[in-house]
Amino acid sequence: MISPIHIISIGLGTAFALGFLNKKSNGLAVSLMLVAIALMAAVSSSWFIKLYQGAEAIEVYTAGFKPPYSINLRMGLNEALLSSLINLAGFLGGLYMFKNLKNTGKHAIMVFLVFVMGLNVIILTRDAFNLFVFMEVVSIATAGLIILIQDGKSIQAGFKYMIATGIIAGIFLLGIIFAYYFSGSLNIDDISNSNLLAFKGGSVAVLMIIVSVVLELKPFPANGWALDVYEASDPGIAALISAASATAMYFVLFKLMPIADLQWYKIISTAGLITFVGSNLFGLKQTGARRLLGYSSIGQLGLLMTILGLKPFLGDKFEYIAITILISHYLAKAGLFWIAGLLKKDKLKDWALLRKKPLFLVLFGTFVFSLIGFPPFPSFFGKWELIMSLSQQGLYFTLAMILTGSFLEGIYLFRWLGYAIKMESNESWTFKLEWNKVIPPVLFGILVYLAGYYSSTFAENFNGLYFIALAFILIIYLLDFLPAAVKNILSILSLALVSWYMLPGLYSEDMLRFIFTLIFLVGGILTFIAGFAYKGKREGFYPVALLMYAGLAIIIRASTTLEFFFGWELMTAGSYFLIIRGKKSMAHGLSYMLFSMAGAYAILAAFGLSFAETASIQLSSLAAVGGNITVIFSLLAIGFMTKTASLGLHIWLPGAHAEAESDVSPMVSAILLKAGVFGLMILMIAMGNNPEATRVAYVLGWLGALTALVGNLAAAFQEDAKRLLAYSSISQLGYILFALAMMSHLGWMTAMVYSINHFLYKSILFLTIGAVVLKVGTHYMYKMGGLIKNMPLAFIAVLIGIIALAGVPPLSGFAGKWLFYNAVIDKHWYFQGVIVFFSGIIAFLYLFKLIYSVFLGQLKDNLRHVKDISIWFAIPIYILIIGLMIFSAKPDLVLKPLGEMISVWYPNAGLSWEGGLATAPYGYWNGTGVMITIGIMFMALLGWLLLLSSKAVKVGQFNIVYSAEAPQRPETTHVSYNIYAGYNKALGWMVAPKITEFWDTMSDWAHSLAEYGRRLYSGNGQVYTTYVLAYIIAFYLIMIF
Amino acid sequence: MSETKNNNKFENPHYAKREVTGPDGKQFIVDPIKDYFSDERPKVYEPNSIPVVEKFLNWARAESLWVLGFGTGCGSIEIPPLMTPRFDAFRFGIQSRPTPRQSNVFIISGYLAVKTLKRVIRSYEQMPSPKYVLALGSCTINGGMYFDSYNTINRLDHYIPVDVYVAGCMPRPEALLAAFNRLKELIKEGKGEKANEYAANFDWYKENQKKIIKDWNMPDYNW
Amino acid sequence: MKQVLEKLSASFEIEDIVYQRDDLTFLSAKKENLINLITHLRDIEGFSHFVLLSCVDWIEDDKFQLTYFLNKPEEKYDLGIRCMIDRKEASMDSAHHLWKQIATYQREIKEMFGVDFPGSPGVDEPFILEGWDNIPPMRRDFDTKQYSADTFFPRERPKTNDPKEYMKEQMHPGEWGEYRKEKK
Amino acid sequence: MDFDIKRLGFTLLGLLIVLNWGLLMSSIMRKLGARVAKRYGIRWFQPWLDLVKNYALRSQISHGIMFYLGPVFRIGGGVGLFLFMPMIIGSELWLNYSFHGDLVLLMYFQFFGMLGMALGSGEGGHPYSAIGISRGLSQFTTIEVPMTLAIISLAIQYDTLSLIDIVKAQQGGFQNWTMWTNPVATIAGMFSLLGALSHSPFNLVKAPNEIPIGPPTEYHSTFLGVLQTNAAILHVVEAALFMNLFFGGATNWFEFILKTFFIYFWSVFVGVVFPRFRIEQSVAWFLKIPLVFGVLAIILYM
Repeated sequence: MISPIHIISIGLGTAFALGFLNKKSNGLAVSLMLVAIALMAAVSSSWFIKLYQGAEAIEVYTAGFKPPYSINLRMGLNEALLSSLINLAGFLGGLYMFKNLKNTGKHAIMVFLVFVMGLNVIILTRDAFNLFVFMEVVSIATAGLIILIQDGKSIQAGFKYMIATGIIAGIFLLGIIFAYYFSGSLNIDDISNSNLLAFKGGSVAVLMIIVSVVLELKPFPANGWALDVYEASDPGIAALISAASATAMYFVLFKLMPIADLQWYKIISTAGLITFVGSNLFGLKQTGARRLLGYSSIGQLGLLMTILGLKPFLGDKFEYIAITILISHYLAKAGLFWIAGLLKKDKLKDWALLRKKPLFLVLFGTFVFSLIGFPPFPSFFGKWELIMSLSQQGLYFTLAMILTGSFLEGIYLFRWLGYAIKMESNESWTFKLEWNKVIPPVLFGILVYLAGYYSSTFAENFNGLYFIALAFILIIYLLDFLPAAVKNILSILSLALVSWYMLPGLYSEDMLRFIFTLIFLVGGILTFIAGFAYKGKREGFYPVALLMYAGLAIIIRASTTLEFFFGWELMTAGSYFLIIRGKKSMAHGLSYMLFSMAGAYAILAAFGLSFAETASIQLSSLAAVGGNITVIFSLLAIGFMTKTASLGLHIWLPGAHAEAESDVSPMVSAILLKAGVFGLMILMIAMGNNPEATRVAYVLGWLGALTALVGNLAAAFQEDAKRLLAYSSISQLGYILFALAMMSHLGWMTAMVYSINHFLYKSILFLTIGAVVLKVGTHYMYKMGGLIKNMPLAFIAVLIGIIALAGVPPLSGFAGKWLFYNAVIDKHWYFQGVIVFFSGIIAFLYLFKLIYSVFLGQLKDNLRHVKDISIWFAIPIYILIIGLMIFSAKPDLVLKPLGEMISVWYPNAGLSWEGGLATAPYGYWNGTGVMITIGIMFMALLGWLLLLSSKAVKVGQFNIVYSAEAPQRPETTHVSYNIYAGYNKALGWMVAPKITEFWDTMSDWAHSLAEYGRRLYSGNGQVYTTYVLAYIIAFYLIMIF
Repeated sequence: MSETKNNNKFENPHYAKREVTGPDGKQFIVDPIKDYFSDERPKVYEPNSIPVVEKFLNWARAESLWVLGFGTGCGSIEIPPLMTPRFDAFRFGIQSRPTPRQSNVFIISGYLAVKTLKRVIRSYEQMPSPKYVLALGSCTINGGMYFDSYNTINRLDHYIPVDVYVAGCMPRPEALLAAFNRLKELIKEGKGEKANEYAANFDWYKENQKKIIKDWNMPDYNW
Repeated sequence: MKQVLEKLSASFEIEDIVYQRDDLTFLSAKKENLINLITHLRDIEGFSHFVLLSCVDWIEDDKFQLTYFLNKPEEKYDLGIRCMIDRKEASMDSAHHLWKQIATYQREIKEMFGVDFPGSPGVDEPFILEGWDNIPPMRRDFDTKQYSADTFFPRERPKTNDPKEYMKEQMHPGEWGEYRKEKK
Repeated sequence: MDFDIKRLGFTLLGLLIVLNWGLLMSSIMRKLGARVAKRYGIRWFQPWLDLVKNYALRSQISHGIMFYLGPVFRIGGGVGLFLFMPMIIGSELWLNYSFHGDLVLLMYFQFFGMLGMALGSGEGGHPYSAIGISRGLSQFTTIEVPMTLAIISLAIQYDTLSLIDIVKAQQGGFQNWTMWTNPVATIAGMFSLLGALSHSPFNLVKAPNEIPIGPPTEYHSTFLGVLQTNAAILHVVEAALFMNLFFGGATNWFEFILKTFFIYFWSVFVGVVFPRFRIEQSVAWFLKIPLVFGVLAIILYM
């Protein structure tokens, strides 16, 4: 094995050797530098491998003496890992900046090499003074690198950096001197063993050492200088500062923390928390990419600092948490800076250019998701463990703040991602990609996935099989060059395979999961069939759709809360991309993501709390929760309700569903929303029996009823067909929430019947309307009309869909209504029930508007030659219609097994069956009999009319009585726009956008707060220095009190 | 949407042929008169082949006369009194309907300008067969005091078939009631077949109509 | 009012002022002064209300007479301003910029008399007549009886008599004159 | 389901009775209206004449398949409501097919005809049809609110949603009628009946003289005949529903005729007195006083 000391010797030696090179051979110099860094990396990584395999950590003593008489280096597992990371970043960074370095000259190359070498020493050294020296070396090297771009801004930034680090270093040195005075050694281990705090004045030494290292980590608010550095320096340098330097400094803090006591850990964690939240809050107002990344970096460092501060509480989980989050940050931030450097655009809105290179868009998305902590990235597992441990320790405030900070970070990162995916852009991609600038981010992109997989292997009770699904999705992504039809077939096959694998087992074991699997996966297959209607490649569609379905399948399969949350987040990510694919979906995608994230954090917190109580992450253990049940139940309910879009949390839905592509709308409406329902059912099965939970459920019931009312009312006033259906989904999910909240046999039966029905008819309606929209090229109903003659297939589908949705017998929608009445009276929830009933009638308004405005009335000029909907849409639609018809004709086929299933949890007050006749506690209903009676009657009456008027003359659309005139234009004859004006006048106040206003105000406040706080950073170096000093004084004051 | 010019001097621009672009980008011509209206000709409807049934039906038709609420001239002021307690036409099975689709009797109440005639023809053709026309006043017989006007027709029966004329200027409601009674007699005798007459002599009627309605911008028969 | 009109008569070449009643006056103006005159009357003299615009066909003089009626609401005073224009290629400046409703009168006069008002909104659109293709019907050289006879299928009229002579003959055959004398 | 020819026969007979009674009732009501206006009014058999006349008209036009099916749906709604409505209590056969479903089925089956009619006249393409339907649907949403409250109150009171059971519970004397045992619910129900029968002041769907005549503007001859047939049936059946709910049902046809007459008369009486509401007034009206009564009806029985 090569001694770690050679990492230094290689670095230093090469740096000296470079000096002998000819001035003109800069290219050779850079290559040499890269070789040197590669060698360093090889050494450290070989150590890492060896140590990982179980070798002992070694100490390297220089000059043949032992400490305190000499400098010693340690190569342990942590050191090896971090130094490998730093060397890797250094190598790739050097590669990335190949041209820059070459053009700047040998000095820059030497500085770069020294920078990397210095960081290595900082990691390895165990000598405090040596640490100080190399910190100085690195900071000077950094300053040198910053001013590589020789413009005013970067020189200013470099200067500010020098001042700040100078002060910090001075204090650090003082601290070391004090420490040496008390402990008699410069060796860190000796210092920490000597218990400095026991000496009078020793605490000052600790203060000085710790505070200076903390300051190096750029804590909020004493970090103005750091922000300027990120903004002004070359992105390649910023990447290194953010990834490598920060990693090293973090390790320094880690190394030095043993000299302090528990009190100090608390202070550190508080400082970190303030930094994390504050910096992410101020990030909201940023418009420049690099400064934004700076805020994000600082925020992440704050989080890491918090974690370090929590080390005494986290116990043996600490390393796992810290390393996963550190690695996520390291890979993602370096990658993001590199991409920023490639793009050469600092305005966030200009990042739309990135679309021109899909590979980079994918990388960008990967890094953003890994920063926020989505699966399958390492930070997901880290954050999960962190939350679990925090709640186990009862640190609820910290937990809440961490989630808040993450949420704030999510806001700006996803906004940015949204710009990149959807922002309008007219500019063209103006430069060539150089291979040396492409490799580093790509490599890091791959690494972040590998790291994710690797971290998952450490998680308890986590089924690694799920990564097979992800690998499959990756393959689909790699096959993106294939035509859409091929990928479609592959996707359908994969879903079919999964259903074939999952369904038989579930049928016998778990009816609930069986039904939801049917909805998720079979529904998925049906909607995929519609995808055949699309020509071309449909780039990026299939991986994300499959990602969503994978998430859904994992939710079904999940046996632990971790798996459940994993699936939940995958589904969220997949659906986010699906939604944002739509036209004009940028804002809707963002609001979907934000609500989903907030919901997911609520779920995460609740899982944490439950873990704290039951010490188990089995899903079934939720049932054992006793103490915090109100909080846990509410948090979980809120989390799931963000998906079901209940009142107050619904504002993301209409736009997201309306703007989505024609076959995506049913995916996200008929299928995705059911994930929330499934979650709620799991929740209520586990906790429903508790009286506390019942109290919350009562509120949920009201919420569901109001959601139903407001959703339907709003739907009645829409002009956009898909938006109308979206509001209708909101209200239908309101019904389901209401029925679930009843927590009785009939209530759950209602909810299940509604879930199945809503899946059936909303798929039919969304698919049909989507297909119609594809043909006619507009969402607006008043621009359509009279399409029944051109599109009989679509008309029949919509007709059946709306009859079922309205709950008119004999179709299956009535089953839900009938059960609903019995359930409501049985539960004594009369007034809520009446509200739901009222909203059910309001459904007629929008259903009529939908079918009338689109298919009846007057056909427009430009639609005269429109053809019927694509056969690929018709196939799934008619399969669903057959399903609906079977359900309508023989409701007992579905209701009987449902009854049996629900009897497990609510044994009383079910239906009793006598052939086709169902008897509930209050009423009775024979679905089959009604169907037959109505069928015979209808045919008889039709026959009668045919007999009487079979010779009717077919006339044109203008052959109407028009007060003795004739209509002039179909546009002016088709009554559709604002058709319920009178209704709006009477009841429109109920749907005034109060809730949207509420959220708008919230976001305004957050932004003004960020704007106000951002003014702290005046850009003045002296002010920044004052902040640094004030920070130290604040620490001192805290310490002495 | 671009409009193509037509050489017809009086063509309504809304009914001119126009070129439109479909949602798929293909362009095609829309000819409103052809595309938006039915061009079917009226039919002669044979009475029921069983005389007793036809007699029964005629009785029902005669006793249930639904009048189109369309006042074409000054005489329409005489129609509302018909429904008042003094004359109470309801007791004869007469009531007014607001839409030609549901009416059987068209009262042409006095002078008819050419402009109104066009609307009258349209409404008349929209009424379901069998249908009856009552013509009030001298104006419908020979033009009355407007016999030499440049835009008032002189003889209604050249444009639509008339079942009963009521002379006078204006005829009083009593005269109208008498006319209704006469109409009932005619229907019961099986002579209320003027709608078939119109269909049978359709070309002649159209020729007369088109002679004076120069801006003819509707299909030949308004269903 | 008199003084006002006399004062104006010089500057606007007003002729033939006829004081018909205390509150009604007619006067004649030249075609080229007319718009200026009514603008002045409206803006300075307070004739803010436009009553009507009519047309008379003086076929013998080969002239059309346009009469603009203005009203001064404060004094309830009516003013009729006549203007004779040439009958051949009859044309007049439009006054729709003064009162919007004049456009409608002008459209009607265009249709009925064929007097053109260039620039008036919609002046060429049909006003009452649909599909009229003859000379404007209110012109006196249009023979409305002949037109009706040619177009509207006139019914054979029974032989008519002069009512006075006929009734004399019917009621007092041969003694009408004597009867009248006796009465006196 | 076994086929029962006897039941079918009785049902058809019942339908015939209801149809003719509906026609007669409408002529009586019109006659009453005429007498209020000091007119003689129509002859009592005028509705039959009009019906025959409309069926006897010779020419028909059709705007398309849905236009054609609209009246079928409409009359299907009326006849279906009849089929699922118990007519005469005490006779197994006059209960029609009400053993297939309860009150909820009846409430939702009302929509069947409405929806069909809305679609049919929608395809007619006439603007007034669409306006009429939009008004009708808007008004209907709030009409049903007091009605639902009343029905729920009854369901609590009688502990069932089965209409037959509700009627049976009211037998045994005048004093057992819901009208006396649950007067508040009855008031709420009767208010909503006004809207359901859409006489003035709630007749803005057809709104004569305003949007002549709303949805059926394009319907004529046989189609109109079918609609008239349905109107006759539907009015009686709706009255029968209220009779069953609030007024003790009927044990024989005489009682049936008497009760439905007075129930129907209530709406005509109000109609003669009050002028027409505007749509927003009508929609809001049902959410005022009738709603208060409905809520009270439930609170009293909670």
